Amino acid sequence: MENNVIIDLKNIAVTFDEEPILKGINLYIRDGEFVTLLGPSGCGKTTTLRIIAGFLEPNSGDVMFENKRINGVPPHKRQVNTIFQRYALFPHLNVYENVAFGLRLKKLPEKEIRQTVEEMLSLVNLKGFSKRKVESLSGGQQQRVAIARALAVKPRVLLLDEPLGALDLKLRKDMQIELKNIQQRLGITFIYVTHDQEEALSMSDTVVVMDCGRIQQIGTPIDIYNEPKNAFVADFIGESNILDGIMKSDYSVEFSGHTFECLDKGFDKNESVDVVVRPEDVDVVAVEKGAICGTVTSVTFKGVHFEMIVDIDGFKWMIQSTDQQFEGDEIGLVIEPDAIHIMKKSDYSGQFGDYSSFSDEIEQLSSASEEV
Amino acid sequence: MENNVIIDLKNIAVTFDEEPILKGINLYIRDGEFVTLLGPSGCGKTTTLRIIAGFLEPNSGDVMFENKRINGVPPHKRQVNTIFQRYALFPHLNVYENVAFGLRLKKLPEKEIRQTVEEMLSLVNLKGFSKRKVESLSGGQQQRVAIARALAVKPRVLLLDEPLGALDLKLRKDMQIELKNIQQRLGITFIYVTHDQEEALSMSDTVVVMDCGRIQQIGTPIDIYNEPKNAFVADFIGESNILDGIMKSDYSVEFSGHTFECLDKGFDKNESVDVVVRPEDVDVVAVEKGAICGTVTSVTFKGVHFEMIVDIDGFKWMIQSTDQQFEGDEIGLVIEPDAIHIMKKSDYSGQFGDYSSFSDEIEQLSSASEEV
Amino acid sequence: MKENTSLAAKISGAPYIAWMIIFIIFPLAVVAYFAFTDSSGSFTLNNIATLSRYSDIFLRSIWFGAIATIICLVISYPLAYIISQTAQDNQRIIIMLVMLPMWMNFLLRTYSWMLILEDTGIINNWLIKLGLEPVQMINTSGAVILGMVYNYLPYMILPLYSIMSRMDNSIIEAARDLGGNSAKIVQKVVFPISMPGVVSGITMVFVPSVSTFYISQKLGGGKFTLIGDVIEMQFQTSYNYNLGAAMSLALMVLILACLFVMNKFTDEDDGGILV
Amino acid sequence: MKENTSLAAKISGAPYIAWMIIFIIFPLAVVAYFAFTDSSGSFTLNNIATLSRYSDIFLRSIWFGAIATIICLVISYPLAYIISQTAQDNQRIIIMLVMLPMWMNFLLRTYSWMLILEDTGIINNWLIKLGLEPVQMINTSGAVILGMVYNYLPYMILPLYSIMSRMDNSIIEAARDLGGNSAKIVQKVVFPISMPGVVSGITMVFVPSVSTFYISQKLGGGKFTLIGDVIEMQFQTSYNYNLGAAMSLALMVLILACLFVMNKFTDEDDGGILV
Repeated sequence: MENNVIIDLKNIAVTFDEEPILKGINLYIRDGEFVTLLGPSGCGKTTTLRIIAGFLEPNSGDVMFENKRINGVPPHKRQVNTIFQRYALFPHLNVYENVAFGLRLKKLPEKEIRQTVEEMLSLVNLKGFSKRKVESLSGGQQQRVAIARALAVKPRVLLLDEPLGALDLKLRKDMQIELKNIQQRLGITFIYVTHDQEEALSMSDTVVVMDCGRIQQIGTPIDIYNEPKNAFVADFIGESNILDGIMKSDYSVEFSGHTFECLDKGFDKNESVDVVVRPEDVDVVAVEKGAICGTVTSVTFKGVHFEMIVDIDGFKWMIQSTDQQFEGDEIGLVIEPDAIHIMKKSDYSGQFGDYSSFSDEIEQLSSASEEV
Repeated sequence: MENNVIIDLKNIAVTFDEEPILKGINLYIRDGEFVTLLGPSGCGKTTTLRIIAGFLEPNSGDVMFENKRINGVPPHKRQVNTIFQRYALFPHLNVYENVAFGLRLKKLPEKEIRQTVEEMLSLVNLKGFSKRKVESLSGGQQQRVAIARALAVKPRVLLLDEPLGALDLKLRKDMQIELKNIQQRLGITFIYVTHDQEEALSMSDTVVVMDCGRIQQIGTPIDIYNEPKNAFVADFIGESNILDGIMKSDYSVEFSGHTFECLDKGFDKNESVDVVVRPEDVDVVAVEKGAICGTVTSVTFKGVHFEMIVDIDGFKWMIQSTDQQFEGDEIGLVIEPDAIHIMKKSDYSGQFGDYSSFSDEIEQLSSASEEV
Repeated sequence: MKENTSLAAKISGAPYIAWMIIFIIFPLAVVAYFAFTDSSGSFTLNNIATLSRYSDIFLRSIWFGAIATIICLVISYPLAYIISQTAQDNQRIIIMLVMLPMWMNFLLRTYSWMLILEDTGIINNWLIKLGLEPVQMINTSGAVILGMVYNYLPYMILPLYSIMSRMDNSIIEAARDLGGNSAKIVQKVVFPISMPGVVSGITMVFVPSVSTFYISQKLGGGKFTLIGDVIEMQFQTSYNYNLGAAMSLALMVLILACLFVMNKFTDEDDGGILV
Repeated sequence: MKENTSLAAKISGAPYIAWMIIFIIFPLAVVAYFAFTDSSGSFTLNNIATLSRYSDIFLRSIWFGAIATIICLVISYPLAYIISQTAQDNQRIIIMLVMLPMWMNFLLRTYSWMLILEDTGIINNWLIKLGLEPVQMINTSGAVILGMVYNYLPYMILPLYSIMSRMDNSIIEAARDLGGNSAKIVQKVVFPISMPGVVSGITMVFVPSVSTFYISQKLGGGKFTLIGDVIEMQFQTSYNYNLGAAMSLALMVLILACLFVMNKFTDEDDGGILV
């Protein structure tokens, strides 16, 4: 059962107003899997979800459900249900009737409906809320009514479109654990859309990183974090320092004017590569002991650690450390071989991974949205 | 100048519909300081801000501005400006006119207005946006127009009411740095309200933790994180394991059936205390090497580290570690003296710090809001 | 907690509202006074008692008004829905066109239907030119109701359109997702959610339809006297203000009763879904 | 990208809308046809040419309508603002009271003012009882305008109230925070933001005021004939449909022109703030 593919997208392309939204998506999802589509807004993740739900028809490509092509099958005939971003509860019905909505459409006997609704409400911890108006509920409670409503019709696949986006930080964390528990208990397939990398990492079996209408990488959370395929993935999943490097030979890479030992091989000699170093993987030592050294330009206390920006030959690194340094300190850095990850050059090379100026990033954002 | 008190709240109490909202707030704020009021929703932090702004008059207590009592002075006569939660931009005016609004009210000459507006727009990275309609802007851009608008009238104190609450994660982080930079460049006082502890820690000179209409603790971010005064503060600022302990003597505390060395003294012999251990401060070792040991009940990959729940004699600890463990593993734990923090017992003792059941927490939340 | 509400306070609301309400209610009180007095000004229930003579006219007015309202609702509901689903730019143009008759004199709107429906009117002229028999259209109850529908249709379309254009599309998608076909979605989601618009549209059409005058005189040829016409007569021709006032008062009470019953009914329906 | 819009598609929108628009526009086209033909049905511009004889009546109608509209706006604006600031429960009651006259027959509302204002009416009776001189109120231009204001006031209050009750209070707080006193806030924030409500209120009062009939006959004693009355006369008494249609058409064009100018003016004002 574990290897049963339930949904298979084959070369899906979508164009809207002559602008391509999805450019050939190929993705299969196994029955019982928790898959997350992760990417910035406008990357096509919600469009992909709407194609699986049946709200949108792709311009080309096949949508397969258990090996049957379901292009053209309307949403209410698919064994797939959606949790909408802003809940989309029925404002004229109370909690009980919201959850019972899909069951009533199936014309189930009243007794069975009552039983299922009560089961679902207790699943999402909303026992005793049956008669409440949905507007009187908090955001988190509305969210859970939406989950109960979708699960009540016993879908094979549940689609979740940024379901926790509107919730407070603390509630969001609790709901992440709740959702994961529900998925494991019921054993159904979840396809989850989010732009929050932490959410994706902590909940998913498989993460699908998307950008510009293409899949950038598919893998387990650990793969995606530790072995990003390109600079976009490395930057989007957590903080990353991304540097230009040259592979001197197998297991040896030069960057920041120093040759480091690494675990990667199979590149051409002197091939240009992107080097990723995570901020938490750098050890801070005295200047004389460091492989490379630089000047601390800012320090921020984050609770668990201090976050520093360190200027090394004009490139600003982000370093996380539990020891406090101060602005202006000269420090040395040691980078172990397993902290260095080498990537082939891609279209994204040079766009990410330098912490020299946040304002630049904001300015990019501004001018980008100005064009829209 | 650093020690000049600019705002002083003396024994402020506010009651609304016979329900106390603020119960005797005493707080002074120095000129040029970045102060954050941090607490859960309903703790009174926004009410405190509105009292300083002049939108609300306290039922009792004095509001002092540079040693002059300003109770009853209307908002437009205070040298204090506010950034509202949902921006509150004027929808009928463009970006330029929004920023110029306060200046026009002062009847400044057109040339000076133009100069100030342009200065402010470049300060918040919105050059060239003058003629845009505010509705056409993204959330982050609207936020920055609101900042420019408030700063244009050159306030002595800027009040910010959860200004980043509506923004995306990535944008929020960038804006945090932007705001901090602006505050440092202009040298004016910022009073910042948020429920996001990370935001509070990374931006503030001083953090004021509030709950139930009272100030729970005032201190620097590092103080607040490392030396929380009670279980509420410990739990609210980051993840914490909070255990019942007994001070055997100075520098020695017993909890979880083991006596640990610690750095605290001055308690009575055998006094009951709360013990805080941060998840990242626990070292995972082999069972035989651990001071205490337990069973891993869940593991979540968070990118930077793995987050585990460990059952030790029925108490669920949260432990963060970069080494992966697996569900069911028996592990030993070592806790260094500097990782143990001792707190006096308080009203909050026993309410927080056990990770045994998230669902319970949610259920509490549900029933709490049901009463409302 | 004292809010610094200087702005509202300075205009000092309560007395102003009080004066305005007196201004608005006073003429209504005068009507009530006249309804319960005779021409010499002394108290009498005669006017009210006389009303029973007009009970069939009252009933006909309510009956015609109800039919016109239902027709308006049936026509407007899909129309409003379709308009709300078209492109934003087209919506404004269509709504402009729908509102166009409201810019034209009320009498004229009625007259032009007279000219269209007359025995020698436009439609019958066309029919004759096509070699068909002319049809009797003017001076029928149908013509009167058509006049009502035409005159008050915009008041039904606008509130329906306004609520439908604000309806969140994802709610309809959720209903489809949960297994609803188009008919079920309209029945179980779109209609209940648009209920406030329906109620407001019904009110805004039913009230003027019941008390309308002229339409029946012109399109009904005097065969279907409505209560509005009788009231007009009392003032214009008979100069029996007291009876006219009593009729108006009775009509107002009847209308309020009808609307109250309807509101009650829809409220029950709302709660009744629970069972 | 093809949206699965089965629901809207099944009702098949476009033809339905087209039919409805024909239904709505057709009678207006008939009016236009009559305006440009004589009684025998041949084309003529005589009707339009004759209009110049009525130019003073046209002007008076627009003048009275404009005054009534301005008075409505001045009265309603603070009223709507105050209502929007009172407690939620009170708001509904006050709005109900404001709408009450709309439930009462149009004629009757006008008559009751006649009874109040007459030389031997309620107010003068009171004045005499108080030992004061009676005042000539009926048959003055003031009485006509009062009738207009009373009849159409709710149409001004409702859109203003509706926009003000939706106004975000933090915007007003922001204006105070930036140094605005109450007068400045109303002038620079509240009024510009409520502009759409003002425009819609003006439209909804000005249009019926200009084309109203009866009010002038009853409260003006026939001294201030308005164009609506003249049109009524053409149809009711003179049976000169063609001239009546021409007048209506001209009135409609005049009204649209007035509103267009007003819209233009407010738009410019909006953009003009920039300079």
